[in-house]
Amino acid sequence: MAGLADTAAGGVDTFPKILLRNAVIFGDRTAVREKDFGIWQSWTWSEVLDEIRKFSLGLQELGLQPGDKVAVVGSNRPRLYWSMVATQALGGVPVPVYADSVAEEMAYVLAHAEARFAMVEDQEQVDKLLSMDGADVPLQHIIYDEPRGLRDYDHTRLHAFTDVQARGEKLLSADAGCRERWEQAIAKGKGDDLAVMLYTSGTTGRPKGVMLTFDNLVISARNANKFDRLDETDEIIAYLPLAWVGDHVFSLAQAYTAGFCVNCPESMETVDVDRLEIAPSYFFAPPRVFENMLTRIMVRMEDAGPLKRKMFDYFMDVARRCGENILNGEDVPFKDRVLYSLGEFCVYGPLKNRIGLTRLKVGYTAGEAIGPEIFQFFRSLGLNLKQLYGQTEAAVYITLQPDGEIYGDTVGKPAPDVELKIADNGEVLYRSPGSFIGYFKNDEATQSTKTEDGWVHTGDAGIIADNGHLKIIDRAKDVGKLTDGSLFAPKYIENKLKFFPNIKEAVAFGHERDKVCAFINIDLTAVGSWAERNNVNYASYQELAAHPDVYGMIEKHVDQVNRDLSREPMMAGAQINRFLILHKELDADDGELTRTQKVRRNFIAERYGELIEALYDGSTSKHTRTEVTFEDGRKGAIEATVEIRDMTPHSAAETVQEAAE
Amino acid sequence: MFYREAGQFKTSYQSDQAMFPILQDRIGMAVILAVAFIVVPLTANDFFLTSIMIPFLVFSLAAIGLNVLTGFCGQLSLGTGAFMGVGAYAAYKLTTIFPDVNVVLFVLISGFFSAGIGAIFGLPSLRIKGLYLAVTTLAAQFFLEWCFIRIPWLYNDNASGAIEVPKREMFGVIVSGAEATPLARYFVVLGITVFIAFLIANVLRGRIGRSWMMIRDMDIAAELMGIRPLQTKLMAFAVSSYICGVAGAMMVFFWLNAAEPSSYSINLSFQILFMVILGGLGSLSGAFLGAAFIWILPVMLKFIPSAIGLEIGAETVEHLTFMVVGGLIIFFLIVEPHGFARLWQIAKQKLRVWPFPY
Amino acid sequence: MLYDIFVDPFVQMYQMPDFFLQVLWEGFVAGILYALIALGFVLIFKASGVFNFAQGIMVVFAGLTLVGLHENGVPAFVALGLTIVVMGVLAYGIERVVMRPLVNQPDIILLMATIGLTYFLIGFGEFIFGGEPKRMIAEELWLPTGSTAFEFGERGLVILQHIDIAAAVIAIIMVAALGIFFNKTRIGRALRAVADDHQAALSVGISLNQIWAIVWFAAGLVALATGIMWGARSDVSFALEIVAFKALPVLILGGFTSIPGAIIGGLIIGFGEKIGELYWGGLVGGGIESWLAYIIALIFLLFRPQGLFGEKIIERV
Amino acid sequence: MNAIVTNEGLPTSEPVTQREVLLKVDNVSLSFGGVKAITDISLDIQKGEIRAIIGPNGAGKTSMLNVINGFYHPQEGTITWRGEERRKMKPYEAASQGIARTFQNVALFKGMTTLDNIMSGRSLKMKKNFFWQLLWRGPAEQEEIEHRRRVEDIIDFLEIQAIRKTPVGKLPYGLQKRVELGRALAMEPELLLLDEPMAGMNLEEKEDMSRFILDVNQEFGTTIALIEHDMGVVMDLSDRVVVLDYGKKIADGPPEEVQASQAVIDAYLGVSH
Repeated sequence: MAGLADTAAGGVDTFPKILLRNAVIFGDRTAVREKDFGIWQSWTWSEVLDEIRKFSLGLQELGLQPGDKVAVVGSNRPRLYWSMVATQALGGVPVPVYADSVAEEMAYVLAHAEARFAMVEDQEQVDKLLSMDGADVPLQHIIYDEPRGLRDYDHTRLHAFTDVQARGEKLLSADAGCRERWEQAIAKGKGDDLAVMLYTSGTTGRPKGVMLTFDNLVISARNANKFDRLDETDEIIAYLPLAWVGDHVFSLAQAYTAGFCVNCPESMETVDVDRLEIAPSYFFAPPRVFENMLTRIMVRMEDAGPLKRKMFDYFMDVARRCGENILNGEDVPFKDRVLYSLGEFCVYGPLKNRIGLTRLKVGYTAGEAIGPEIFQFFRSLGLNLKQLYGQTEAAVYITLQPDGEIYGDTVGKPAPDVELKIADNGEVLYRSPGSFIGYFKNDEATQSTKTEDGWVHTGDAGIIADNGHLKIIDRAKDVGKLTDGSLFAPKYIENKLKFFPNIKEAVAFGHERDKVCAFINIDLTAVGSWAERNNVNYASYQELAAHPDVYGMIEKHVDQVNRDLSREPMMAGAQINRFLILHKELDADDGELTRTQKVRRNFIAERYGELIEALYDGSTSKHTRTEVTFEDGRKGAIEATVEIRDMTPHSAAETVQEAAE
Repeated sequence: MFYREAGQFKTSYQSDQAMFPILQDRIGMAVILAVAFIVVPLTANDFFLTSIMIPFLVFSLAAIGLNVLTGFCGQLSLGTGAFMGVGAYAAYKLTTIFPDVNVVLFVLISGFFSAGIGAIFGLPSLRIKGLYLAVTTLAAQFFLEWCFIRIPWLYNDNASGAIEVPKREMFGVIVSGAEATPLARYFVVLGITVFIAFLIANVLRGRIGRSWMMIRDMDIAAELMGIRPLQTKLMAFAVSSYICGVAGAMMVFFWLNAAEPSSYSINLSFQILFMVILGGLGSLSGAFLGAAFIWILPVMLKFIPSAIGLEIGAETVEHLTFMVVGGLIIFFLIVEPHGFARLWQIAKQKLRVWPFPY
Repeated sequence: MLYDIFVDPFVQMYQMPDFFLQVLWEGFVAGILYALIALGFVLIFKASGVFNFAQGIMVVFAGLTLVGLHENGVPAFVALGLTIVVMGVLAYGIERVVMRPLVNQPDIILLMATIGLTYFLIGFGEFIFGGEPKRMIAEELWLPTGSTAFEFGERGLVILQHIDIAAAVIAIIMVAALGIFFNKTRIGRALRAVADDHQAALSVGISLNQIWAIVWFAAGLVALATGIMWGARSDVSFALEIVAFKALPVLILGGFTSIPGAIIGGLIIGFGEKIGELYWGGLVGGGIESWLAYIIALIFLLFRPQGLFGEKIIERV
Repeated sequence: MNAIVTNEGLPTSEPVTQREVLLKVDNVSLSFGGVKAITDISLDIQKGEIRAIIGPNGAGKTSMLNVINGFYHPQEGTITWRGEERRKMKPYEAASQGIARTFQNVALFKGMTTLDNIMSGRSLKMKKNFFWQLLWRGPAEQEEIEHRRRVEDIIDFLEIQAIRKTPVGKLPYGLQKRVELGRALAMEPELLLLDEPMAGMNLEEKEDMSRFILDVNQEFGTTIALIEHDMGVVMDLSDRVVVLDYGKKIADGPPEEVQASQAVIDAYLGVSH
């Protein structure tokens, strides 16, 4: 049974076609579940087809024309997913919109997409859409799923989902040929038709509508299914915003192509419980979800009895030692293997059970870098968690970590059929079957993103490691160049520095300069406890930062970073030449950090201009005076003479030689 | 730890409302039943069956009966012993009047007599609550005990004043009277107990069980929601007394062979009450746990001195047993006033959330 | 039949007034003893809301201790003193081991605990003193024995046992003493404060634990007195324990917290039982004493659920 | 019957819309052993409205509710329910007449889960007898499922899915109040009496509760009579307000008018009588 979807794939290149096929080959398998009214309401593929057909015909009766855009707004509910395919069956284009976006933003998207129809979840969304009347939103019909509170609304433009279905049903019973015509219309659809428009928020400017064809989605999905051996027996839980490309691909494209079951949670508060009940076999979550999970696990274990905690700590040690190796299928000493299986019974098994990942076949995380310790924690439990790199324009998949080839600092190898290259400025470019056809009504943006021959700019700078894995180092626009032309990726260097517990913050400079220099902030807790152990007396941060021993220690760290950099051909030119330890901690109160504790590079460069000058003019120390805001709000100034250290860069050859020794 | 609930989802209300919605519980129950129906009969000796298993089951059933009234409907009763006696005497009269009818049938029918009498004594419960109600049931206890002594018709004018169980067969096997084998008795007792426990579990999760608990938890709110207090309480009295009656009849027919009024004295009432309280008010499994503790522990205690080679007179052992049981009752009330069922519940919860503490 | 129930007993009462008086006296004495037991209940219930089923066994235990000590050569009054000490230790022990850990538990749990206590004391008592009935050392305690017969009417004769008279007197002294204790002493007033409002009592600096120990001790003394009286009339045996249940109907009549109520309730039950048994009991085969008290209480309850001295309860929502 | 009191000194007004009168209380007095709780009060509740009974502490609000509910029997006066004068009835009869209520100090069934508590509201509507209950499989189970569906609608409506299987004793106070509302809704009452539905809640919880009360009124067309101590909440919520003080009625009418009434202001400021 498994893998049936693949063998029957030929020529079935749009979701409506796939639906028709699934209704035949998976007729009685469950396609969708939704926890509603206390139980998991289920629909089989053939029932889903019925639902969609009725709704689709109802839409047709309401006047939906091929090419019409249908906005879909709401949380993960089966009817919202169905409305997308129902739209596609008529040649329309669904435009999922983030449900939590404010009315003004939503109005822009709807106007830009020229949506004539909207399928929304409930009263909240209806109200939002109705409030846009008068703006140039061309909405003609709004269809809602949840009728609560909407009874007394004017229903000339407003329709309940069930009412639309009833229209379709009437059509079906009145006209025998209607069903056939509907299917014929579907058969006319082609793989290169526009399937969906997904608006990306983008860091700057208005959202852009990414146009994806059926081919983009279907081929990417099929490749991904094959890559991770997903088939109709799998279960997934749909809980991420449905306007996000990930959810669209996982919960719709891959679900349709593989034929697996999509489970919609009861509400946002019950996601954890719902996941536990379903125990998905395929699971995606952004790093923060895993982070929260780990925090909750640790917090709860803190409250456990001492014996239980000891057991937990012991077996987590075992897992850390050999869990990942066992998962990767490597050789592990017999004793560890025995201990690990004991741990599986006592800790890992129950733990996976509690977080609802017992049946996990493969899990992915992406979006931002996941903390290595978090990643390792889940993997050491025996969960096949992997990272991927993707974006809306690629229909998600650009690179994937294959089973057993997991490296914390890379995002994996190119996904099947994806070509990858690194531009001169370090930017990652790809060409894939998933590459979008363009931004809707925004040729300018399309041209600057997608080249004539199909290469798409990701906007991220990266390098391809020797083993063929892609490593993302920074946003491409933040990556600069030294005057000698070598690549300078400040965040990459800073992250490497911050990897040392003694270093709390680092700011690297070098763009359009002849060498790389860095400010360093020591971590008061870590260095403080080091000082205590080594009988180093200090009265303040400033004093500790200026201590020669501390400088010595940091120097070693910087040297280590340089050594690492020298091993990477593209990065070897950007080793840290000189550094200083700042006399004060970077502080959000002084505007040096954002409130989310991110370094404000330009502000710092301005504020400590004379220190930067000193770094580049070769002096060995510099006296400086800095205005500060104390915790109680008083202002003051601190003065210090900051020492500057020179470093000797490692040459690439030297490192190779070392390795040979 | 053993509970792996991930992936156990319910797609219908039927399965969501099942008696044991968790797979592991279903397995556990199946194992217990298999032990009771297969392992015990195959391995146990006569002593174990007669002195431990049969009385344990009889008391469990009685405790279920009292639990319905006290644990689920919140009405305190001290008359359990007498209601059990009514069942015993009714079954005895029936089987001596109609010797040819199946005795098990009579045991089951005898419960209706005690249900009727229980309902009559439940009438004051409309106006009387708590300790005051205990007086009503005490009146029942002493009045009925008096009846068992003073009405010779009830014991067929036996000179001894006791009822002696005649020999009765079922499907060709002797199940009651002195000649019945412990195994045959065991199966009958087990069958009846499991059967009634199952039926009552059904009642408890439905409308009627809920109405009892409504009365128990907040009688005024229940009444204002349309629950008729008298009807509901009387039903609890009747159902409770029925079960106790059946247990009482089983006690004499399949365990003691003969019984006199003092067998159904206030002490029996208290014994059953202890089982219910220590087992856990409002829990069926608690009834079994409580019965096991109150019945089996003293039996075990009697064997401990000889087992460790101490030469102590039987009487002394008896006294010590009283002390130990009394002491343990207080101990467990202090440790867990909600009974063993709660202890099990806590343990189960711990196992479910393992390795987390909550 | 109707005649036997409604007419004959009254005719008999009229025709044999001496017998009727004798019955009344018997009822009075029984009532006094019931009242004494009920008093023990009331003391504890008033202060801690615990319905102490162990009061019955405390009576037995006190009696047994007294007799047992004497049997082992302790002079009677020394034994009496020692018994009082034993009851004090027992009260303290109960407070520490049973009551304190169970504070704030529902009534039924506390009730059960006292029944557990009963079991323990039965086993303990039998273990130490053996299970056989014992004779009370009435003379040794200078309690009067013998009887006085009064002539009544023409042929009638009413016999009063001296011990019964003594019992009545002691009961009255006991009640009076308790009344003074409650109204005139600091601890007594504290006790009443506790009965009214635990929080308030705590806030004026009264230790609840102390109070409870005292109350249990007082109940122990009452039990001792009851044990002596009852033992002098019959024997000291564990069968006495069952009498404790009689206290329940007494309390129903008198109210759970009222000392005069306990006395009056005891007397009503005492009279009712004796009269009922001797004039009506024969009609149904006798022995109705075992349950009549409960039926009286039950009928009473249906008409006045709050007891003789309780306040009317208004149900609130 | 004109819904408006025209006693001198009391605010009067014409009703906004004259609707069918669901319940009418005429000249009712109630006392407990000589203490007068309610003195000669008349008021009516119209079908489909939200009627508030407000007043300072001890004004006789809850007593009034208990009279309407049939829990107390007034010594004087009559109560007319759906056009018929009501005889003295047992408390449990109110439920079958279509009156449901919540309580001032949450009166949930502590030993049960949220689900069971709300299911208990369906008790009157469930009919399968003891025999079917014994068997469970079959009619009893079908009936249980059928009512479970209705209860799940209410759970969905009140957004308490996450606590469906939690014992109510473990819930925070605000949620308990919500469950209690759910339980009353499960009875599908014609008249819903709410005794201080927002007592002890924080502002956010109060807002939630107000929304639910309005939704109940609009979605199900349930007539609601509510008692509140807090005047502010009531004003936004109710169609008409009656104000009690010391067991007497001092004002009756639309919120704005009542709010402006001098008698009411005095009562709330505690001006002595």
